[in-house]
Amino acid sequence: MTPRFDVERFGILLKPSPRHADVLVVTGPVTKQAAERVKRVYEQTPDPKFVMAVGACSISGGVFQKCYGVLGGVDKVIPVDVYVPGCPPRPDAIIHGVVKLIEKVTKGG
Amino acid sequence: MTTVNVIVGPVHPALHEPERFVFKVDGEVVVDVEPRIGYVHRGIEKALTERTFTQGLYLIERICGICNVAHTLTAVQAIEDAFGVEPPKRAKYLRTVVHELNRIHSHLLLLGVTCELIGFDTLFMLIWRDREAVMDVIEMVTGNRVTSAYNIIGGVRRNIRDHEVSEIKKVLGTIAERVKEYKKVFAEDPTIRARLAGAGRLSRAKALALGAVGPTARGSGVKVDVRAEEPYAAFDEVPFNVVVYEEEDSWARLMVRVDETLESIRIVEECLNKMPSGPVKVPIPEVAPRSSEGFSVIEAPRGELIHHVYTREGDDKPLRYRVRTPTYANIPSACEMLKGGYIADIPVALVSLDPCFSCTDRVALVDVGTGKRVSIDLRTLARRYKK
Amino acid sequence: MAEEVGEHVKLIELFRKELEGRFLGYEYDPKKRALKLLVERSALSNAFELINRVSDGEYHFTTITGADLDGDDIELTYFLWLLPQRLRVVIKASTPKEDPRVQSIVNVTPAANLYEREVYEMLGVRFEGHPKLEKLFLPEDWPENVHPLRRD
Amino acid sequence: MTLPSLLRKAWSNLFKRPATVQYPFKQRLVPPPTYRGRHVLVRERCVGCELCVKVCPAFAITMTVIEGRSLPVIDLGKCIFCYRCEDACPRGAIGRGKDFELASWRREDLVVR
Repeated sequence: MTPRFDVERFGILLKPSPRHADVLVVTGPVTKQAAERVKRVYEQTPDPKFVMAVGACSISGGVFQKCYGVLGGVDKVIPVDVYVPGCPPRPDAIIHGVVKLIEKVTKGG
Repeated sequence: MTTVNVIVGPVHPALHEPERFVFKVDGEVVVDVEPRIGYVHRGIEKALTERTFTQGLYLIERICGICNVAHTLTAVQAIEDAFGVEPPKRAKYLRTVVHELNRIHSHLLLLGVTCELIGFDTLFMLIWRDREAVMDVIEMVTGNRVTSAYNIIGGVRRNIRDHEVSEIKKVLGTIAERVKEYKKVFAEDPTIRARLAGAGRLSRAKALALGAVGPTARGSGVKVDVRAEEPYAAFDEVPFNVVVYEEEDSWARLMVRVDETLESIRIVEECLNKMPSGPVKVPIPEVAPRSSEGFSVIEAPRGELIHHVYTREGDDKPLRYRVRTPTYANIPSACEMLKGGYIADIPVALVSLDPCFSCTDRVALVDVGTGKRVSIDLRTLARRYKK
Repeated sequence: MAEEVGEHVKLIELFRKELEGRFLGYEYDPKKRALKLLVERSALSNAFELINRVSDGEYHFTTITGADLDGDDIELTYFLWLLPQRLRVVIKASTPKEDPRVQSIVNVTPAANLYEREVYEMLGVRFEGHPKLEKLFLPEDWPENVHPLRRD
Repeated sequence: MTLPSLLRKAWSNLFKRPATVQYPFKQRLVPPPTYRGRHVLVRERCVGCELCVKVCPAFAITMTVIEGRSLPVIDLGKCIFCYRCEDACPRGAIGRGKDFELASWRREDLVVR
């Protein structure tokens, strides 16, 4: 996708709609306004589906914990398969997360 | 005349960020624009008054991932203003270096995104390749690629070492060469000119009246650059040129950024050459030493950024913290420049603003509606995290 | 430097002459080249007309900060940059919390539109004469008359 | 750009090293020494002063009783890797680490203790 760090090498492609996707990547904290929509998008994604939470914000809310608009981590709304900590994670850390996810998929997670 | 409402956003491939615009169109021509922002609003200003000054700094840093250095720099300057402390000179130079490195990477990012948007993928890849080198330098100096956590109240966190100085100079030397090459492409390539010239017009008078900032204003011939007008950090001692283009369109705004990247590279080199010796931080009090207010205005990559803070004596939290980000100031101009244009020009005109709506809503590295669509998420991922 | 110093003095003189009793004081910081002017809330739009006149329309409107401090007032701070004078102007006015109303300056300074909306939303200050004083950031289902940045 | 110069560029690029990093299977990336990665806690040095808990902007550090002593535990899911805790620690019990490969299947694994 970008010149230096490329996950298309693993056969991962961007899709314009959750209906065409297998993996959802959540990168930000879930706001109260967005929670319902996240759930809806998750339901729209066909099975089997996997969720990656990238960054401290999506795992727990990170620095945004205790802000009035923020619900917290995404795992309060939908199940998460792989957590990638960091704020923000290095691109290679995200790739490491992708590899972890592939491991999980091949093992039948 | 019958008009049709076209709603773009909050999740739209051309926006990359969750905002909504309602366009009233007549045929292909946009007649009126109504913005609705706030999809990622989460009350940072309120949260800041509930955290100590140092804790708040890390929240401020995450208002915007791309221009995080600009935000912390403004914050520490505003708080120093309120506290009445003066950072050491070397710290000011180091702040300038990191601030300008941040600007270089931000401008390269936007130039790349624009190229991708107009279908010029080769140039996108080339520019982003060079951007990686800048990110590496930032990581070397500060300890992280994106959120650098470098500026603190009273100075900077880390000193710079000699081998780092020579590394920065080496990297910037190659990048300067390449950017000069890209400048030729941007200036002469017929596809770029055909797509960008004339799109998203914003006249000088309108830019002034609507309070446009940064490259948006300078692309319309308004000569405002906080670095030159109200020198902060080390800008009073480092000479540089304010880039102004008179064409008033998307192309001019892009060219401003290309030229500014070159200027920034020069500023960094100048700073490194002139770097005074001495300490990089001074001790600061934990609690506010006086009831006061302070403000700081700086030129962030996207334009004028202002932080305004009220303190109360003996309190370790700010009484009120106000942030006005550049994109927020540019929204009225954005609406203006879209009026009278074609629907097809909307993405080009919007991207030429380098919109950063997270900033506007005062939130952090947030992606499009938090996982709404994979495509956009991965793109945001690419844009935001792969830096 | 001599004529630069003159600029802020000229502006202060003008304010004093035109606004008379509604001009409450000033403060000048030569290091930041920032001039702070205190005016009555009823004089706000006159103040901006004056600014418009001295700068010939060549000024950049930065922002409005609304702050609910501990007292009974909400303090409004208007930041401006005058291009010809190269001067940072900070205009301050305050309005009582009980009756937070000030004149809108949108007709003089269109750039203030969004900022006035934001201050209205966050602090509940009514800007009289604003063309469209509506919500900007908060969700549509946010209750009326609840303003997140108010202390109470 | 003219066609000849384009062709020359394309030709010379054929022999250059690709920009893409073959992480993680063929190439390992080593972050610079200044990188802020997973913390290294030195239990022997900790005196349990809780300064790190107070300064943490992300509320990621909690004091937990381990082997009869109250020791800091960092939740990496909350941590924003600012290393404020390292600065604050008077005894140097929190150290820098370069490890960035922290991804995990389970939330509970994301702790440094």
